[in-house]
Parts: sequence; C-alpha cells; structure tokens
Amino acid sequence: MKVSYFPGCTLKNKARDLDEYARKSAERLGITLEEIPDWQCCGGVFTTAKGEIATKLSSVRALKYAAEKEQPLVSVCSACHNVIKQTNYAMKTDSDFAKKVNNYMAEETPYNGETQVHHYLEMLRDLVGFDALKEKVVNALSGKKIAAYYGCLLLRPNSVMQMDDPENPKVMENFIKAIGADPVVYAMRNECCGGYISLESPEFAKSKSNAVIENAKAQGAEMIITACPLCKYNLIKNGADIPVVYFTEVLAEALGVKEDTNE
Amino acid sequence: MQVKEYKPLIVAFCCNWCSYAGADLAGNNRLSYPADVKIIRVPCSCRVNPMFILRAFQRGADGVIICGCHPGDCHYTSGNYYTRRRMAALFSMLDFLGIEKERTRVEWVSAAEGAKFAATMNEFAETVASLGENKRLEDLRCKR
Amino acid sequence: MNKDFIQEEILRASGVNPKKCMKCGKCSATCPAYDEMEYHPHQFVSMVENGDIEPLLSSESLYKCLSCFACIDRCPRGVEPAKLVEAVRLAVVRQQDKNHLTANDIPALLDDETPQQLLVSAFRKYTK
Amino acid sequence: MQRVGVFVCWCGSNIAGTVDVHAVAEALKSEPGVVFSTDYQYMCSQAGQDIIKQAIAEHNLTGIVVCSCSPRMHEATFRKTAQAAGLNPYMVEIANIREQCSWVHKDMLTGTEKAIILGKAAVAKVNLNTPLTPGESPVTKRALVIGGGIAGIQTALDIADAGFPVDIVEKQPTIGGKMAQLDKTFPTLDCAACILTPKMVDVAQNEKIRIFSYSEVEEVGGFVGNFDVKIKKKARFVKEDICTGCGACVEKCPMKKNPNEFNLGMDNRPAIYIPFAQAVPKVATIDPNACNMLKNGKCGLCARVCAAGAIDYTQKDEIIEEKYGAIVVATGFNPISMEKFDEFAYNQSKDVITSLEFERLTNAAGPSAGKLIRPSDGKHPHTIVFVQCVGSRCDACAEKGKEYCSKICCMYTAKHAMLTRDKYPDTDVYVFYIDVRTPGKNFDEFYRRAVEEFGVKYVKGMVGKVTPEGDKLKVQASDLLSNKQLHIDADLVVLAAAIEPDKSARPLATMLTASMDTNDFFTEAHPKLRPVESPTAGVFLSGACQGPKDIPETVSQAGAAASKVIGLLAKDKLTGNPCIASSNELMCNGCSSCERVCPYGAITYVDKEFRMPDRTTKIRRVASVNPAVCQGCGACTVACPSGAMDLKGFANSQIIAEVDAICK
Repeated sequence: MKVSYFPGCTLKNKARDLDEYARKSAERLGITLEEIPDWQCCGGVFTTAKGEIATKLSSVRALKYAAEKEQPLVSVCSACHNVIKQTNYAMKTDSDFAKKVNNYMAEETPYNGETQVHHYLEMLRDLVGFDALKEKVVNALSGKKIAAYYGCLLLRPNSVMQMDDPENPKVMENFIKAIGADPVVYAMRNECCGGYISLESPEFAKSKSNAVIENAKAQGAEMIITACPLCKYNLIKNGADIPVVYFTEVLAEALGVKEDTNE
Repeated sequence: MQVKEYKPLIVAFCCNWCSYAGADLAGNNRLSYPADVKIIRVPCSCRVNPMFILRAFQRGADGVIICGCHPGDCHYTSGNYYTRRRMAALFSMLDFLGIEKERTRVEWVSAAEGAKFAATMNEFAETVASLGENKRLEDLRCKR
Repeated sequence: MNKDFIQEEILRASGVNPKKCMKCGKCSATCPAYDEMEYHPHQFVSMVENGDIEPLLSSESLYKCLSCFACIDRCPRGVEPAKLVEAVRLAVVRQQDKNHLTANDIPALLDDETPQQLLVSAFRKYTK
Repeated sequence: MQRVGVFVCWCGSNIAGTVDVHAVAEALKSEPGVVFSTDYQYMCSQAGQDIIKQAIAEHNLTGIVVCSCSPRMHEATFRKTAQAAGLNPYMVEIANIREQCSWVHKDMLTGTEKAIILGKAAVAKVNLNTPLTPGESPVTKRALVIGGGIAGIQTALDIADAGFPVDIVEKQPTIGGKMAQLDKTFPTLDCAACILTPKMVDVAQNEKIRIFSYSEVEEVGGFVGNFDVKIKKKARFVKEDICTGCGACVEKCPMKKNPNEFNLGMDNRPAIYIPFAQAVPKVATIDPNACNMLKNGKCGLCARVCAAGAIDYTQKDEIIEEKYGAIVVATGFNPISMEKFDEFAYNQSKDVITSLEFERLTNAAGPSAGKLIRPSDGKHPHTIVFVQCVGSRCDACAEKGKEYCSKICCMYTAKHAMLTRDKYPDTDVYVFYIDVRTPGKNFDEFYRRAVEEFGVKYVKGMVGKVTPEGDKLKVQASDLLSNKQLHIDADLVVLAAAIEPDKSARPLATMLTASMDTNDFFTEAHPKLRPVESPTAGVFLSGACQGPKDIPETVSQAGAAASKVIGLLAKDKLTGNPCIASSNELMCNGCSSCERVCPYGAITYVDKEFRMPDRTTKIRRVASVNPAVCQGCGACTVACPSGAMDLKGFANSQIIAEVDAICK
C-alpha cells in the first residue's frame, strides 16, 4: 500500500530520526511512504483566524497532490499533522474559505477537502491494525514501562482532529501494548509541555515540562515517547531524567529495523 | 368607464389551537388588518389539502396563507412539520404554474401572537396587492 | 482604532460568539499559562464581549497563550477562548511595526537542539 | 336539503357597532337552504338561546348558523342549545363576525360585507354537515405503572388508595429505584431508607397492587381505556412465591466476585443475590452471567442450601398479558457516563467518584458501612473537592454533556458537603460552582447553613484538570472572584454528574406512541396546564422521566398523575371527539400512507371481505381508524392519495364549500 507522505521541516533537520524510523518501519509493515515532491513547510501552527489564506496554501498544495494520486496523506510530526488536518477541515466545511483558496491557487480542478489525512499513529491503528503490527514485532519491548506523551497538537481541537478521546486517549497506549511494552497512564499526557513559549520564557516552559515528567514518573514510567519534535526538545531540555524518544524509534526497535537505519 | 378599485382576495387557513386563537387575540386587542383576509378554521394546519389551495386560486383568490402552531408546539405533535414539507413542494409547483411564490405562504402564529397575526396579514395583503390580480389558475368555466 | 470596529473585527476574525459564555471559568481553570497572564482566558471572553479591548491590545498576555486549545476542548459552551486570544494578537501584530519577534532577536534565543518547528511557529504566531 | 336557520348576534354594540346586523340577516336569507334568519342583541343570553330553540321547533330546522363571537368562546354554548331543542349538536356552525370582523375593521360597509361572506361560508358548510355522535369505549379499571422508584411507588399507592388495581413493572429485582440508594435527603436530612422503605412495604402489602419485579414491558397495543400490554417477566431462577428471603443461598454462593450494581460496582456481590436488606420483593435472583450452574452446569450449591426449595435452574422468561385502562410512565433517570469527562480523571483514579457513588460511600448500608473513605486505599480523606455541573448546561453543539440544568445537583452537593463537615470536621471541603441554584422551600437556607455554619468553602469557578499523582489528586481550578488559579491537593474528588432519562424510556415511548424531546424526556400534553399527561391519551407521566426532579417534586407529580388516572378509571365509558378521521373502504387502496403519518398510531390496516358486483367476494387490505385513539388532526386526509380518508366535521367537501363561498 502506498500513501502520500509529508515529512515537514523539522524532520529534515533536528528530527531526522523521527523521519527515518518512520520510513523503515512503514516499509516493514508493507506501507510505502511516498514523499510529496516539492512540499513546503506547513508553518508549524495553524492560524485559527478567519481570512488567513496565504499561510494555509502550502498545506492545501500537499493535500491536493495526495488527492490527485488518490492516496491518504500521512504525516508523523504532530504539528504538521495538526496544521494539515485543520486546513483540510476548513477546506471541507468552510465554503467561503475554500473558494478563496481555490481562486488563489487557480488550478483546473478545485480542491474541497477530499483527501483523508492520517497521522502515522492513525495509520498504524486504522490502516495497518495493531494486531497486524503485533505479529510483525520481533523484539518485543517486554516489561518496559512506557508513558505516551500526546501533548496538545495530536488531539485538539477534537472537533477537527477526531483522532481519539481528547481527555482519555488510547491510541498510543494501544501502540505501546502492540510492541510488547506496558503503557503507563498518567493525567498530564494531554497537557501542554510549554511548547511555543520555550523561546521567550524558558523558565515557564520548564515548569510545564517538569509537571509532565514528574507525573509520568510518579505513575511509574521508565521512558516517555512522543510524536512531536518540540515536545521532545522541551522535555529533554528541561531535565527529563528518563529517556524521551520518538514513538517511531521504539517502533523501529520492536520491528527490528532500528539498526539498519544507523548503518 | 369607471375602474373598480382592485381589492385582493385572501384566504387564510388557521389551525384551531394556535393561529385561529391568535387571530381572535388580534380581534381582542383591536389590531386591524384588511377585510380582504377571510379565515377558514381547520383543526390543524396539516388538514389543509393542496386541493383547497388550488380550488381557492381557481375560484379567483389572489393569495393563500396557512397559519399553524410554531414548530415543536403543534397540538398534534407533528402536524405543522407535515404542513411545512407539503407546502414547500406545492408552492414551488404553483410558482412553476405562474402563481408567484409571494402569493402563497406558511406562517407560524401562536395563540399569544395576536400582534404577529395582524402584522403578518397586513404585510401579506400588501404584498399580494402589489402583485395585482391573480389570473393564472382561474378556471374560465367557473367565471361568471 | 475605533472601539466598535475593533470589537467587530475580532469577533469576525475569531468566529467566536462570547455571548454563549456562561461564566463558569473552566477555561481559566484549565489554562496552563494562567499564572503568566495578566488577563486570563475568561477575562478575554468577557472583555471582548463588553468591548473593553484596549487593555488587551497592550497586554503581554497575548504572547503567553500556548495555543494548546485545552480551553477550546473543555469549554462546556463551545466558546473557544483561544481563538479570541489569537484574534486579538493578530489585531496587534498586523499593525505597522508591531511584530512581537524579529529575525534579529532569534540568535540569542537559540541553542543547538532548537527544532525548526519552534522558530517557524513563533514567527507565524508573533509576526505579521 | 337542509333547513338552515341563521342567527345574527349584535353582541351589544360589539358587533352591531361596525356590522349592519339586519343587513347580514337579510342577505343570508337568500342563501341556499336558509329558511329562517333573524338578529338579536345577545344570542348567548337565555333569551337569545330561547329564540334559537323556538326557531328550531317552529321551522323544523336541521342546521343552524350563529353569526357571533369566536367559536372558541360560545360554540359549546350553542351546541348545547341545539341539543336541548332536539338537534344534533354538530349541526351548528359559527361565523366569527366579532373577533375576526367587527373588532378588526372600522368601516361599517367593509365590516358588513365581510360578515355576510363569513355567514355565507358558514351556511355553505352547515349545508354539508351531518349529525355526529361521539364514540364510546369501555374503560378497563386497572392501571399500569412502569418503573418502581419513588415516582412509581407513590403513583401506585395513590391509585390503589382510590380502589383501583395497579400493577408495577420494575426491571430491577426490587422496587425502590434511585431513592433506595440515597443516604440522607435534603433539606431536612432525614434518611432516605427510613422514609422510603415503609412505602415499599405498603406497596407489597396492598391488596390492590401487584409487583412485577425483574420485568419489562414488551409490547403495548390498544388505546386509552383499553391498552393491551405484554410484560416480560425475566427468569430469576428463584420461585418468587416460595423464596423466604432468608439469604442462606447468598451466603453460600461461591461465585462472589461480581460487581454489585446497587453499590455502583464499588463492591462485589455473589451470583445469587438480594440487592439490599429491605428489598421488595425480598426474593433472591440469580445472575445468569455469573452463575456457574447456569453457565456450566456445575455447582448447584444454592439449591442444596435452600430449605424452602425455591431455586429453579430451569426457569424461563415468562410473558404476561394484561389489559389496562391507563398507563403511567415512571422510568426515572440515571447519572450520565463520566467516560468522556476524563479531564477529571474519573477513569484514572478510584478516588474520583460521582455524587451517587458518594451517597453509597456515606450510606450505612453501603460498601464502607457508612464510613467516608477513599475507595483506593480505605483512608480517611482530608481534602474533598466537589465539582458541580459536570455535563450539565453544555452547549447543544458541544461534543459531550447535556444542554439542560440537572436541577438536583446544587442541593445534593450542599448536602454532601454539609454532612461531611458535620461528621468529619477535620476535612476541608471545597465546592466549585457556576451558579448555586436553590429555588425550593428551605433550599437556600440549607445552602447558606452549609457555608455559614459548617464552613464549606464555596468557590465560584470550575475545575479544569485533575491529575492523580502519588496518593493525591492534584486539582487545578479557577477562583473567578479572586481572579486566581487554584491548585489543591485533594484526597477525593466528587463529580456532580448530569442526569439523563433512563435508556429504557426511548423504546418505551415508541411502544406507547408517546412523544419525547431531543433529550429523551417525555413531553407533557401542555407544559403548564397539563404537566402530568402525555399528549397520547391514557398515558401519564410521573417523576424524572419528564424532566429532572427532586424527591418532593417527584412525589407531588406522582400524586397528580395518580389523580388523573383515577379520574379516567372512575369513568365507565369514554366519550370521544366525534370530529375524527374515517376511511371510505371502497376507495381505500391499502397503501399505508395514512398509517405512516398518524402521530397517534390510530390507523391500522385490516383485511376485509368485500362483495364484488359479480357476487364473488374478495379480501382487500383497508385502513381502519380507531375512533378512541384518533385526535382528529387530519394529517392522514391529506396523505391519502385516493381521497378515501376524510375528517368528520371538517370534511373535504365542507372546506371546499367554504372556499367557494369566500371566493365568489
């Protein structure tokens, strides 16, 4: 099965391993991630204000490309997924916005939100299936207590993202179970790490990140996994004393493709 | 030759529970509306058969208005919903036949809305009057 | 700027109807940036509703909102306070010379691991 | 041909002021069928009515038209007058020349002209009137109450008190409902069991009342006065009439670990159980999903220890058919699921509980024998946070929660907070509220006492996040009045969950053809003036199935529903409204269009034998209107494609005659 793939800026730089583990693992699971040629940066944050057109065009172009190939669009970075999904939702539901965008794009066929947008985790859950994933696992991470950190971008706003129950998400926990480890449920898993503010108010961001780490540790976590480069950066920078890794890394490890990557 | 002043003829079907009572309230409060409006009492707006409306136009009515309880307030639970759906279909067909959409109307008037009843009738009568005499459906055989 | 105009513009740009608010304060209860803010999410809602926008325009609170959308998801009335904060912020940064962040500020804020995502989004949030 | 009499009323100057009444009477004289026409100062007066009676006798009138005030005012009066003179009361038509003519027009000429036209329309209609007789149907003098909570219990007791037999259908093994689970009741703080259980015993001992516990309504047919109901009595694998409720089986049952529904799963019960000590009927029930004997055929211990020999593993569901004259719905409520509200960590921590669970925790018969403890570790909680309006008052478009105020939460939370502070003064108690709504007798005083005498800390604000960490619950909340975000380390968090109608209500409403609102609360016939009747004749509403209610309100509504039922059952026969639909069987093509639009389920299809012109017979499917159920809205008459369906009193021909008279 082939899907269109939007890696995003950070995955070409600081989060290279998030990207590489994702590609290797997908291949092992029988899914080819076809990188969209000439993709442009999503902008990192979705502007909710109405009348913002230009900042959303890069997402629309990626969406339209996937639509033409009749493939679902998959991304792995939480921020890219959030921006693309929200843009797609606006194209589908806000006819005024869609009209303006289509006028601007001046393409032959207008785009109206036809593409299915999946986060990599949704791809694992809905396209691969956690049971099928489990069968492909060669290095089960048995006994490892892993805390999933969702942050904000994967789940909210729920009316648009529709990924999981935003207050009691299960997709990452089920993923952790599928690779043989034990999920640690903790309340702060869907709270903000301080994200965007870490540039200007590092101390404030630190307090937010610490609350997440402390809560995960208090509930017994030995490792935190995340899908967001910014979350990972914040948690590590602010003194996480347990490993914080991308979920694709533990996936690659479980599937036995981690070493290939490093070669 | 003396030209007789044109007076529109308007038939209003009012449901017994809300709109007919609303019309009574308009009377109680002495809120006037044109005498061109003649009310026929029906138990529920959903009792109004499209046949009645066609007959009225055929016999020379210039406008027909159906008044019922507000959606959700129907004395018979759901009658006004039937009215709304049926009349939407009928009115667009009449429009196609040349009876302008402005000559037909469904309006929700509660038993407490005497003022709304009078205002609606004034406005509707004025609209119909501005359209002039209705000719399209008049059956020439019935004409005196 | 004209007061009514700016209120109208903020309501239009955000798509938020502050009249739906029942003043429960759940947005401010849920806000992770509450203690950093001078005006809190529930105040944004009521101040915009009352047209008392001037103090918001000059408040640092605009740049403290984490855009985590927790207030949007947890509001029982569907008011979406974060969208109001963003609309007010945009009303400010879109003015001449009101960018909250400039390229010159960046080098001092960086470290080796700063992800690109952080810079891109900061520019999108804080500049025109 | 009718012989019509026309009577034009002056109504003093009310009509005569703007309508030339003589001219009207004169003009109508020449209308077809009119043999007599007159006018009089006050037609509704005794003298006016005598004129009508006299004219009916003298001129052999077969129909009359009264040009007067609105029929909503005096139609009934003039029908009685006609009846007194030997005329069928439905041979009377009113032309409304006051409210809809003289009062809204100022000019004598226009007024008179319009009055004449309205009179002509009425004459045209009365010419086509036929005498109508209201149908009569017998009344089965037995009532059915669906639901055995306090609402159902009170309704049943009141009906039985009037001497009518009543059956209660309760789906749980015992009656008592939610009130049986409560600890104390506001605002007087008397114990719920102390006031409820005597009533339950009254029900059990009342000769007029039968209890079908562990039973559900399966099918409802018939109509007001004559309902046919099928009740499914689920197999409880214990013979009810033999079981003494001794509890030996419960003690010996080896399958002990099943969540105890009565304690909301906070402790366990055996596979064979009696929900609580004061259960009515006090009979054991076997849970077929838990019993090893029923699942695997192994065990049989309860049968061996039962001295009475009441255990019967072969028992099957039983269907009971009964006739009822009236049905009372008392299906009650449930707290909504907290599944979607995990910002309060209900699914993550045992120490986040709902208010109903709190009731069980403080109830002497509850899982902790009335000791207030944390469910997780059994320790005494020192800081308790109550959160109000969880899932109530949400936006219609919100993804979770209900739009309405659940009404009872403010008071029970004040009660919980007060009782906690009373019994455990070392406990800090916070109540987060949006508004405190206490409209009720002694309610606000009660809430004030909680604050002023018992020191409950009421905080205007809401909880945004509960984070279980270690053995604490970190509560993040807003205090709007001091403009602060609070961080409280709590030991117990209690959520005032919104309440919703019981899930069984929706299918039941379909069976009863009773209407519901979008929240699945039953709709009343009139929100102010008929609050305990459903729009469907013979179906009455009691308790929270109609909307959120506290106990005093439920009990008074239960009594009101009972009095309506008694009023119905006291009649030997029901007279209906004769202006109902009827189908011309020869024209009916059996298409079912009318059946589908009827809001009352009054139309059924029957196979009927028809004699054909060639003397053969043919069986055809035709519509049949149940005159006792039809309310006469006329929806079916328009839906009927063949014109077979018509409405008596408002027939197609009559309305067309009016249209023709107006459009001349």
